[in-house]
Amino acid sequence: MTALASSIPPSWYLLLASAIFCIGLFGVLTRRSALYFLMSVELMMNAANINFVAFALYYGDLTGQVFALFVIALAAAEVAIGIGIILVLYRNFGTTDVTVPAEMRW
Amino acid sequence: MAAAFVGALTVFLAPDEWAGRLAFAISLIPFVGSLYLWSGFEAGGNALLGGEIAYATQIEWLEVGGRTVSWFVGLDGISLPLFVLTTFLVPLAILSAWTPVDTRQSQFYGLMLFMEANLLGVFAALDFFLWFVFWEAVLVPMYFLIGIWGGPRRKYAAIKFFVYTNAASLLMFIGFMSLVFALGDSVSSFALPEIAQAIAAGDLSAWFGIPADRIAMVAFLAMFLGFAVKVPIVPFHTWLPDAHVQAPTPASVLLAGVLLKMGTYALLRFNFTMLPEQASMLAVPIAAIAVISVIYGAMLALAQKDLKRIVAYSSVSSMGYVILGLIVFTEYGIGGATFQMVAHGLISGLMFMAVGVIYNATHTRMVGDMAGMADRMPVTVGILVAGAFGYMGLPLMAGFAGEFFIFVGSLSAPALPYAPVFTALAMFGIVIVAGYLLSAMQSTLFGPFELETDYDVGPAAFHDVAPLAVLLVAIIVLGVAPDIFFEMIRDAALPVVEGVTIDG
Amino acid sequence: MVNGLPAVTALLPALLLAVTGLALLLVDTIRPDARSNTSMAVVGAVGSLAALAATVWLTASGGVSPDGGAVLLFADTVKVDTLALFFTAIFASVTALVLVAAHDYFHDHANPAAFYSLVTFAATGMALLAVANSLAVVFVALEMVSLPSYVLVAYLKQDRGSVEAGMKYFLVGALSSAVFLFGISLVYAATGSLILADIASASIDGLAGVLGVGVVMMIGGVAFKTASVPFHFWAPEAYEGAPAPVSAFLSSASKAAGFVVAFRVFTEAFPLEMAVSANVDWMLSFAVLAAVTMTLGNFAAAVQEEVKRMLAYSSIGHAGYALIGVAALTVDGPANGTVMGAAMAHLLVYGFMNTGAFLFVAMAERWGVGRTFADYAGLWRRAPVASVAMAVFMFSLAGLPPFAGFFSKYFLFQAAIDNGFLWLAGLGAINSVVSLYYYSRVVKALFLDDPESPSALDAIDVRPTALYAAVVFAAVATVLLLPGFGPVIETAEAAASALF
Amino acid sequence: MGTAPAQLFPEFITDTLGLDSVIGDVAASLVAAFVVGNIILAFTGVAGPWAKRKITAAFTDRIAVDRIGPYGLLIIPAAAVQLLAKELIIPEGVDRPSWDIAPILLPASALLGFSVIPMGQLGPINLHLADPEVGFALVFAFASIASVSLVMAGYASNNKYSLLGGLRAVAQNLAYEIPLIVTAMSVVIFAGTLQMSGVVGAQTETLVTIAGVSIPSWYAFVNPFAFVLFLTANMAEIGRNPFDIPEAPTEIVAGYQTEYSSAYFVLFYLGEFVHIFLGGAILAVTFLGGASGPGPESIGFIWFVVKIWGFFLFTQWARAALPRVRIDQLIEIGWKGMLVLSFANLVLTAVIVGVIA
Amino acid sequence: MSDWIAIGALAAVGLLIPIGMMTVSALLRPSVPETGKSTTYESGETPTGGTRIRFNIQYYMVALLFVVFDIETVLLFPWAVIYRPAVQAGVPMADLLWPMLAFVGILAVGLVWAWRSGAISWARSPRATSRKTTEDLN
Repeated sequence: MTALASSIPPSWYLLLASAIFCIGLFGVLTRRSALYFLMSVELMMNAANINFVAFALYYGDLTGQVFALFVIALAAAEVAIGIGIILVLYRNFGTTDVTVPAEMRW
Repeated sequence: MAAAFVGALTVFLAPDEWAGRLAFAISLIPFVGSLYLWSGFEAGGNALLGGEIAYATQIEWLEVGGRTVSWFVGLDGISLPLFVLTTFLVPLAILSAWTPVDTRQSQFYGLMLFMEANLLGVFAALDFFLWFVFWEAVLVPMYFLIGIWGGPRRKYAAIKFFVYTNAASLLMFIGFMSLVFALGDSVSSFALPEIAQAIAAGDLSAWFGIPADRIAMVAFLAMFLGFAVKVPIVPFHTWLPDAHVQAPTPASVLLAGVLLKMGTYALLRFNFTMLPEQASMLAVPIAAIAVISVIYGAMLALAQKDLKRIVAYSSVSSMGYVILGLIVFTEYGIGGATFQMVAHGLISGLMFMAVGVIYNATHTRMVGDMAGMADRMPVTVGILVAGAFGYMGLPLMAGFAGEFFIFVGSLSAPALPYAPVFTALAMFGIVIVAGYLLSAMQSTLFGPFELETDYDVGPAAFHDVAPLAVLLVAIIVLGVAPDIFFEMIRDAALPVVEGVTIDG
Repeated sequence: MVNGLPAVTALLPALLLAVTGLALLLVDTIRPDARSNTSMAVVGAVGSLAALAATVWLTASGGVSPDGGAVLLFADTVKVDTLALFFTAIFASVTALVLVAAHDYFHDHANPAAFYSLVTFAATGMALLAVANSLAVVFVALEMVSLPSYVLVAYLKQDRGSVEAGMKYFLVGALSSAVFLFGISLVYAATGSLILADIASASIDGLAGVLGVGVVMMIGGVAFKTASVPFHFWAPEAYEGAPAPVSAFLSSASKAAGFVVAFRVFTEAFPLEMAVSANVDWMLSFAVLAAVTMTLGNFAAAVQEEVKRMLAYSSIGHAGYALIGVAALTVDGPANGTVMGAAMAHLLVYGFMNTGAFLFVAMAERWGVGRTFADYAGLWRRAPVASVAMAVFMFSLAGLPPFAGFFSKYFLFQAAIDNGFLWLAGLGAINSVVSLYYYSRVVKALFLDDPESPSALDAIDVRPTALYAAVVFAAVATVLLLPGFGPVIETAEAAASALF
Repeated sequence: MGTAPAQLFPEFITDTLGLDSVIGDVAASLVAAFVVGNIILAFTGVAGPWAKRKITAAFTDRIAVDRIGPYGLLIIPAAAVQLLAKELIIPEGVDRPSWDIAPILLPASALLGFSVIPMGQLGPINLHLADPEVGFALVFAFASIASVSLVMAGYASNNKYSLLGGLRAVAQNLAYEIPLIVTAMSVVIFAGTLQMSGVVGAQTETLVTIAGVSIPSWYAFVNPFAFVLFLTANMAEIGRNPFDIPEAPTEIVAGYQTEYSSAYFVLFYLGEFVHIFLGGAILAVTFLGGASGPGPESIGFIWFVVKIWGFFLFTQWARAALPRVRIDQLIEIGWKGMLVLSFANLVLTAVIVGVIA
Repeated sequence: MSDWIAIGALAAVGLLIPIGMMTVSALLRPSVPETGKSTTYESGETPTGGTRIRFNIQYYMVALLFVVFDIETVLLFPWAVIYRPAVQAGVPMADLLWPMLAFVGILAVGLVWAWRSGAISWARSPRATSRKTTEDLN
């Protein structure tokens, strides 16, 4: 496995991660539904994870991989809370469109 | 001295019902304390210019950026009289508050005492930061005193007062700070003596490419403007009448009696003591401004119908005397100025109180409305008249002594060109003062009683008249024997004068 | 180490907070009948105060001294030094205040337990953030602060404002934390380590660009936590919509948490020299951020009609001031330590006065008087003590000399000037003048204005004791910090200087 | 760690055929995979249903299929052909792609689970496709993909029963995944590795010798408590009685597969059986010493099959004997009973291992 | 050779077999569409309402709990792996145990609390919904 993976130059990983990150960012900026927003954010975080794992391999230390594990955990927690908030959002506003609620002026 | 502070502060923390009496009782503590200090006072020279400092206590407070700020208090010949004056006026003011102030008394007296504490701090502090803190802390209670217990337009007056004085002190703060920065590392603290001596030693250096002398000039102007608002000198005086008219009697007593002195005191301490060259450079315009405010203030007073306004404007004019006395840079001038501060403090306090008493009885302050008060409230009116005479500078009254010294000083002013001219003009001011005061008295108090009221206007209560009497006595005492203060004032003033004559 | 105690002792504050949070859950488990409100408030307050005490004790006992005496734990991922303790003190005290105040604010809430425990858990995260010496810990702790905060903001599930605020806070927060994380990953990619010191010493071969992007992204994350431009726009919504105690918590403690990241991470992981050499000039970007932030915050605050919203914007402005602490740094500049220390001191003072102010708003909400300036008119007749306290907060926030706010601000500006950042200090001074305007509006409303209808204040029938206690305590602290400013500023300065 | 793992199946092929290149590896793996896959399918798809009918009949004292072929053995191919030839009815409003993917996913994931299972040797061949370091975690990961397919099916086919079934499937899987894995973790503590071969190898040591009969240290013997827990959780994981609420034919008419017919239905049916056998395999590997047993290693596969069938028998017995739990009971048992017990077991195991080691 | 090749291969096979069966049946089966057939089954009744409905929040509770504990197990696995070797290497057992115990303990508190506040009892309790997110702090 190591042989297989490390035969790929690190810059490719960087490019992949950046691409995924940008996709997520695009989703964040264009989607109006909170759920899509959530997914996009997850995408961004996983892009970061790719970097961590890839460069953990590249530098040959485990820090990155372990941290990726933590990030996964945190991302999960974040989603959990996010969905909770979206839930109450839906209960109060009857929609998950983030642009609808405007009780307070921006 | 510590006793004085603690006493005043504790009352602020423990105000409650029957606050009036309690506050009065407690306010006597600092008074006694200050008297004790006075009796034990034997320091020569000017605190800032290397003279010895009485009751100096210095406690390291905090240290930042290589400069220490410390709890550094002490008295010298200039600050002690004002110190005593404050402690003397406050109890009387509190006494005079018993009648008019009926709402939320505890807070009122609390604020009064809090203000006293800060006033004492202002006069005693010898560290810039400490001083500035007290200086600003005085404004806050005054703001509330006017804003809450004041007259109908109190909001306007309070905010005007607050904005004016805050802007001013910001200006002054910037000015002083630029000095400190310009001094750079030559000073290791904010202690005034050190800074003053450093400046005298010519440690001012260019800062951010600005040559030292220009910095000094800028700083001088900034501080002068800042204090001028406080004094107030003519272009910046407009907040004063509003504040006075709207403020409750005790507040305006302190306002006129002490707060104005803060301005002149600061002028003397900072501008004229620290930056004598700049002062002497600007002597002529400053003197001019002083004289202008004498005349102009008097004129305005002449035009007023409201007794309180009259007194207010008149205090503008007599502050002009003080400035004049300061700027001439003679032993007598500065001494006299300081003395005049005290005197005017007493007199204007007296006037305001008397007016307040009458107002409480008649609920009007309009000249003419209250004609014939003399036979209704003989004692009060008598004292009022006496005070007026004191204002006019009648001999044997404190006012006379102060003004006399000032004129003596200014006539023989070496540093000030055209001194006689200014003096003459200023003297002319007295005439106007006499004019309007007499007319006011005449048209107001004597003659038949015309004001028809649904209640009978009788003599004022004892605790109203008592402070008036006490003040009058004090005024006369000072007038008869000015030396009790003047001596120490003079030897505190001398170094300042030398300061300018040396490099002047 | 603290006189021979095990090294973990250095983490005592954080541990205490965590234990408190769990204890709260247990208390609620034992007595889930919502009447446990009081007991939970007590437990929470006691716990956070214990944490505070532990912090002070650690600082005083000099066990962890800034000069190399910092305690490194868990393979250097945790570093307890004076900086950390200083900030932990802020967090603990704010937490205590908020918890006490919450007792009255949530008096009729169905289940306050979650609130208390969430606050304490968030505080734990902050304490952890303060000691984090590795980007991994930084991120984990940061999330540990954020996640509870999201819930807290949206805590009033029936209140549309609160929910909307929570939603917006969450959206921005999730986004910014993702950005922050990606920044970390880039830094890791460039340097191959997450330990701050190693990052600093790592050799960046050709990946300087990556590093730069990473640093910029991390700045974004910090900007969010500190509610400063460009991630500031959640703040007004969140602070306004959230329950007032939560607003207090977020705007004081959470903000400070953001700053501890900024202070430690940027100075230790990307030291000034390296930042300049690898031209990753974060100081400059922070300077710009600070300038924009304080100006925007203050001027926006000046035009607000609602007190809470005004406070929200003003807290943005204060974030701008505090940012000077990381902005006005130059390579071996004379006053690097001073300026950062001053910023820390400012954060401490700010912690008290701002919390107090928001808690006063909480009291107003509890009373049911309105939210605008006009609604506060004449409050002082009904609540003199609280009003005086509020006046203290306002003047102190405005930086009027008699109060602690003046000192912290002044020293901040002075240090900035000493470091040659005259323009920043000037801007700050101008902004302070602006701020005086809108702060004094509150005081004016409280004391001078008359209520538009005499019955307007009859809503004030209750005397929320705990809220009163919290507010008054905050006020006393604000005042006492004036004479007590010496040790504070000196500790802060020493702690900050240790970073350079 | 026990004996070194025997040569893996694909490697065996490459060596025997002398292939040595990535292409060769891939080809060999494909061959191996195909073989293994077919063996499994032969078991599950053909023998499984038939045995199921027979066993159930035996329990309920009926005569099961006996018409077509000896003992009705050929019924299964016949049924398969018949089902494949049936019309595929696509109800309106189905969520098309996921409705189609679900039936593929279920058998595929279940089959994938076998990739890391050491199925013992059959003659010279070691039926073990791959042995990665994380095989143990991997097998659970594969196994739990099934629930995704179930919820896909339930949600996609626009039917309330299906929706309920899918949701129940998820809830159940979630509730029992944790106890399952935590219990398995106690095994990992024993083995000290996540490698399947290691886990199996660790069970070959002799635990005790009673009257000359040496009992191997199968974890079922070492820690029966964990074994029971795992057995239960496993039942729930694969959705058999008493935990078959996702289908619950008597309540929600076959839940997620209500709307499926023809080949799709076949696939689901098949997938479930594969899943059962995967569960059996996991159990065997984790607690019953994998392919180990009396006799030479070369017949290990036989033992393995025996163990799997034992488990299958057990499931069928449970199906006949135990009543189905309600969803709320299921959740409560899972979260309040199993979870706590499994954690207790974990701590216990840790302490024991710490003491004995 | 890499294990993953074999696994991938089996995955391919596992996908190919079902797809193959589908195609076979697609070739074999007839297609006689008819409206009656294509209605969804609802016990013989004509279906009422759609199925894209909001269902019991409880499923979300459970999912949330699952996320928490699943992640916990993920984080526990490394510990479990190194435990025995570490013990045999002579590391005192307490040092190995307390991290796990603390970790599990924290979660246990969370679980107990969730339990008590009704998050995991299927019958929906009023307090349950507001309690959902707390456990995520671990």
